[in-house]
Amino acid sequence: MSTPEHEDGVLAALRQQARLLVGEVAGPLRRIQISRGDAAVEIEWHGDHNGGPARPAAVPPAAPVTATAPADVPQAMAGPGSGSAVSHSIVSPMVGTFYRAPEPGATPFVAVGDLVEPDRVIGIVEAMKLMNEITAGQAGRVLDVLVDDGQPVEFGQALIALAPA
Amino acid sequence: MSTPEHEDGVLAALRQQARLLVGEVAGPLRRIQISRGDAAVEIEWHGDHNGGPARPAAVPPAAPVTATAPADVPQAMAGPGSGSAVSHSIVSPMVGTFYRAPEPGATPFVAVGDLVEPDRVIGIVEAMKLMNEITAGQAGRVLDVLVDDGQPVEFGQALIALAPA
Amino acid sequence: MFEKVLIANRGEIAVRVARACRELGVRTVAVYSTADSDSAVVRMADEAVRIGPPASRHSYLNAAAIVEAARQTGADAIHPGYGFLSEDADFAEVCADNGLVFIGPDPEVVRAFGDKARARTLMRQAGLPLNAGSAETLASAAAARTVAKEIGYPVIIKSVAGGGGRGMAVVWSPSELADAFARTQMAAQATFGDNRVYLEHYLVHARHVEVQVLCDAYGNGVHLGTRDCSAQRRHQKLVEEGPAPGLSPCTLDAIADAAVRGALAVGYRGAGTFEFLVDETEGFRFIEANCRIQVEHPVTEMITGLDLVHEQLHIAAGVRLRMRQDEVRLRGAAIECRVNAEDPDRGFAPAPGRLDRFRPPGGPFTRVDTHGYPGYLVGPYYDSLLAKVIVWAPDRDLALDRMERALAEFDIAGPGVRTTIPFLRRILDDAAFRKGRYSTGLVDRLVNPPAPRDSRLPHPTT
Amino acid sequence: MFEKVLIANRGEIAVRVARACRELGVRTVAVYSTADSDSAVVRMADEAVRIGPPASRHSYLNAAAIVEAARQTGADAIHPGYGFLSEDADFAEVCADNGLVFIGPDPEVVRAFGDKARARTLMRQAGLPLNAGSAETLASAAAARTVAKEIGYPVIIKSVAGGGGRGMAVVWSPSELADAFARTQMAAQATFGDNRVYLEHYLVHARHVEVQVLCDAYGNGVHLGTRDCSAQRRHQKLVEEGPAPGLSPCTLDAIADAAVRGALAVGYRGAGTFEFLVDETEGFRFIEANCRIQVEHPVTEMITGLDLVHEQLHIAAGVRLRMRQDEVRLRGAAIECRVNAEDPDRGFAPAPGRLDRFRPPGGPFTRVDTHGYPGYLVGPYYDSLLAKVIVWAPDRDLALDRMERALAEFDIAGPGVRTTIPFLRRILDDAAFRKGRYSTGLVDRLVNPPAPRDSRLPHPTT
Repeated sequence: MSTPEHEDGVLAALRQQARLLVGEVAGPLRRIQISRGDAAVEIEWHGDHNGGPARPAAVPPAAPVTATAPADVPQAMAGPGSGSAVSHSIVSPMVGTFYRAPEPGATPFVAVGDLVEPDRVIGIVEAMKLMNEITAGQAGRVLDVLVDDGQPVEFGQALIALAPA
Repeated sequence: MSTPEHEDGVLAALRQQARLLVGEVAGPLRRIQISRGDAAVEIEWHGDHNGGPARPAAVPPAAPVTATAPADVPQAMAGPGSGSAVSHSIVSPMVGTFYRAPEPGATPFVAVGDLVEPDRVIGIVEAMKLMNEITAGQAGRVLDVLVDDGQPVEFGQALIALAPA
Repeated sequence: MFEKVLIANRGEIAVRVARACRELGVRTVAVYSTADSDSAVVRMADEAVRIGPPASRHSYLNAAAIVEAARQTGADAIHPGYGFLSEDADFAEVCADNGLVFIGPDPEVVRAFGDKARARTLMRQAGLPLNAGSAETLASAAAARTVAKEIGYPVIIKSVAGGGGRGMAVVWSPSELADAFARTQMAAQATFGDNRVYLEHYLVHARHVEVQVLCDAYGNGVHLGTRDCSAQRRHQKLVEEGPAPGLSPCTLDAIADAAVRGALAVGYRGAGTFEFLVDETEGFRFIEANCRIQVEHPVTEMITGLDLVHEQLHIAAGVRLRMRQDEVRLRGAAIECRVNAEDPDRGFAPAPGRLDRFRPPGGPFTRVDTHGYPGYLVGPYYDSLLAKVIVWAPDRDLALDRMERALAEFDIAGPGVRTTIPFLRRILDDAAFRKGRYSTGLVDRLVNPPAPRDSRLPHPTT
Repeated sequence: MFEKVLIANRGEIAVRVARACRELGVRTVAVYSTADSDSAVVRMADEAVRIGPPASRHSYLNAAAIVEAARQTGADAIHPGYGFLSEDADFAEVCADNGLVFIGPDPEVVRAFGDKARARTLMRQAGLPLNAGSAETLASAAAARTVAKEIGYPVIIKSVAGGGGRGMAVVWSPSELADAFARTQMAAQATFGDNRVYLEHYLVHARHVEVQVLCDAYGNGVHLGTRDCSAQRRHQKLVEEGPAPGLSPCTLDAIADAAVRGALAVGYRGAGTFEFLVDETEGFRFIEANCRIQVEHPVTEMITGLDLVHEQLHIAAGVRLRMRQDEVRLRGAAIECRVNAEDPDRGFAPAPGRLDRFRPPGGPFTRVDTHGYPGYLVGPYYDSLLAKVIVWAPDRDLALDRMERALAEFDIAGPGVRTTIPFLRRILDDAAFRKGRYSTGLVDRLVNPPAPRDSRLPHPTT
């Protein structure tokens, strides 16, 4: 039998996988199921995701995405060609603190619904007292901002969910 | 990487499984395949086994029997109800030395092709200087004698392959 | 040294013995029941013989099959491990009759210590302090009442042939005695085929301290220090440690010396354990001796640097004891936790199943003795001991910290599988345990948190 | 003691440090690359921060990311393990600048020992015997030839910034010198960004003996005995043992004392290793010092009973050295075997893959430090060390028998996975090794069985 710590570790890993998937695939969630015996995380999205109008009939309804933990952290790196057809994450290129706006109280760099160009700054990651501007990397519409202002972020952590234009 | 001993151990275990299966299922062998990576043993019998005339068309050709090692040792215990439809093993009820005949040079208790009744003595297992007569346990035809005269046998080891009458 | 040793056991101790043999260049024969075909020792031994079905009575207790297996494989000695045939004098005799060395004391010594009443008599003669009690076995409840009245309640009625915590009952007042006497007799008959019982004073807050001894065939004997085994549930040990904490060096020496005296008095040979109860004033009394390697022997190994199974093999092969008492150096502190496949939340019921995950702890001064592995099926046929985690450190405090770390690291999971690890961690966390001030009541206090006590109820420590 | 320590490393040493922290009640932060998301230390640590992609340059060598991770998690100290940033003086300075304790010596000491030529100068000043060689770095092949002529061939040209067996070349005759000099300079520039080289006499049948030292921040230092690391392949250690066998106690003491003298002379703090070459007459010369915990530190732990990572943490937290030299007791013999995921039959090429089976050995006096587990994917990104098997015994012979047993027990299998275990067993089996009479030529003799030797060819021991 696992000690409580280890069991929590499995659950935490599952949750992390779920979180990453949600960040990387985007679209309105229907259901997340996290298991422990034999570790599984199941995520279901609504068929008409992307938050927009219902998708053309030719596209089949979104199937549940299943991942088994522990799995490698998906490397959803920013840059052309790495996004899925449906959505894309802009990830942090470094460990640091994420800021949504150029300074406290200022207007955020981007808001949900914004259309952005590849060189648009979407936020700042502060590391070692240096402010690193993060650009969108590709054109698209902001689906969600996944990290709160002032929160620590890891390398590769999804910051913004983007629907590629 | 396994050390040579361990690899031999796996192979030996596979061979043992194969040997047990062959003993317990009987019939003319077609092919034995023993693997090591991910351990598998595959055994194929000829369709027309039992050593007799071709079987009625109603009985499908014997499918390959596959077992994965390490598996539990099949407990092919003698006795009604435990035999397969096709063949049955008479197994040793104890650790000891198997003798095919009542004394050196004498006629063996049974020969391949013999029809035996349940109380027919098929051999002797000597243990702790006691001679234990082994009976067939059920009626049938002797398909094969699986252990040579004077050889050590383990508990549950198949001695005789029998086609139930 | 022997050429080839047959290991007449299963589980972790069979693995333990196989390791010792291999290190000494001795070939090994494993014997196994059909339930243990995939066991670690079968894989580890040079040869393996299937000796019977799962039921121990027809396999691991089947003397004829084991001796026959030894004959077939040409083994020259048999290591019985603990439990099963390890303290069966008849088996030791059968081995000798068949030209096999039984790795243990002479059959007469095994037989003498197997009879708890006779063991008391012998040790009294050797000058060891005994717990107050009946001089001989008791013929009737009336006889028991007379003795109990003399020595005072509570008393404990024990089966002469008992062992492993079975066949005993604590009696708190005269009115309960007749009933308990009859029950114990009946249980003793059913379990051991011997209904004789005797009676001793029952120490409520006793500590269970034992001494490891080693004796050769030439009248030499040494002790290897003490172990405290007070953390017991229903007389089943859960945690053992050494040296016994919180006792004066003077007391520890006196207990250890008594054990050696007792062993030499009966011509003991091999590794043995002498068990004592120690009261709050550090008074100690002999209770019984075990003629075999003990589950908790690694505690002593960690402290002495010796390999007790090596020593058993050397002694059985006729080698003189390889150390004098003044060469035995005790160093630091060691603890052992028994990880059983039991559910502490459901009365420690066995919780067998397949181990999907099995990752024992490692690192400095951390030892794991186990037959488990990923994919291993913990079956329902045998005792539930799955692994022993043993740690050592220069002092007891650090050893406790190390054990907490090791248990936290142990990752075992499978459908239906539960282990005692969470409960072991509660023991380690207990303030009294931490201070080394605990008695045989510790575990029951943790299992049943204190409530208003009714002294008339059977005490839960029985 | 620290509240929280960030472990700036991966693999078995990260697990090792996490264990030590947990035993001392210190919380841990793991940092990991995307290749190590499922690593043992990530699972074991209290917190984990993903710091970069697989390439070490952007993750485990990424000082900014590591310091940022420490800041985010509120760690108050950083344990660098070995390799990566462990001997990077700039990183030690960055830690200090950010209010983090770097668990290691002062940056100036790290920097001094990182420059092999400067280390030689410092140790000469401290009175340590040095291998004959150039006093300073060499400006040209001509300068090298002058020195080489003076001290005699063979000589070894080494990179000033070298380490881990890289950036060196043995020269057997004057005609080869210019070429080797240019090659080493070039390699040093490419590998370390520093083309400075120096030159020493090359001892053909030398033994590599090192001394473990511990020094506190108050000028106190002790040694914890010697280790022999002569079983090397291309300057990569495969087997280490302690105490160094076959040397007189007098020599061992002299080497150990020299190491402590050298450490105290430069104000060393923490755990460090001083390496020496010992020739056939037991003459010894300092070669270099390592400012970090060593891969083979468990050998010393087994012999002393100390936990070196605990001691590192205590010293870094400002605690005085907890033992005097006369309290350090060396006991028995210990051996470590490095199990690498390499194929000894194909020139020790990395043989990564998923571990379908991974069952490390256990039992008495057997320790395994590993980050492996069943299902673990050994990746191609980092060094191939998969596990360290360490055994202890009262004497060297039994330790060797125990190691043979332990290695035979180690069950590792997976598609494409090969390990050095078969080769390690060949080393243990070698008569010269068994006798404790081996030098740095041992492994090459086993890799390339002796053939008629042409002294003009580059010698295989380089």
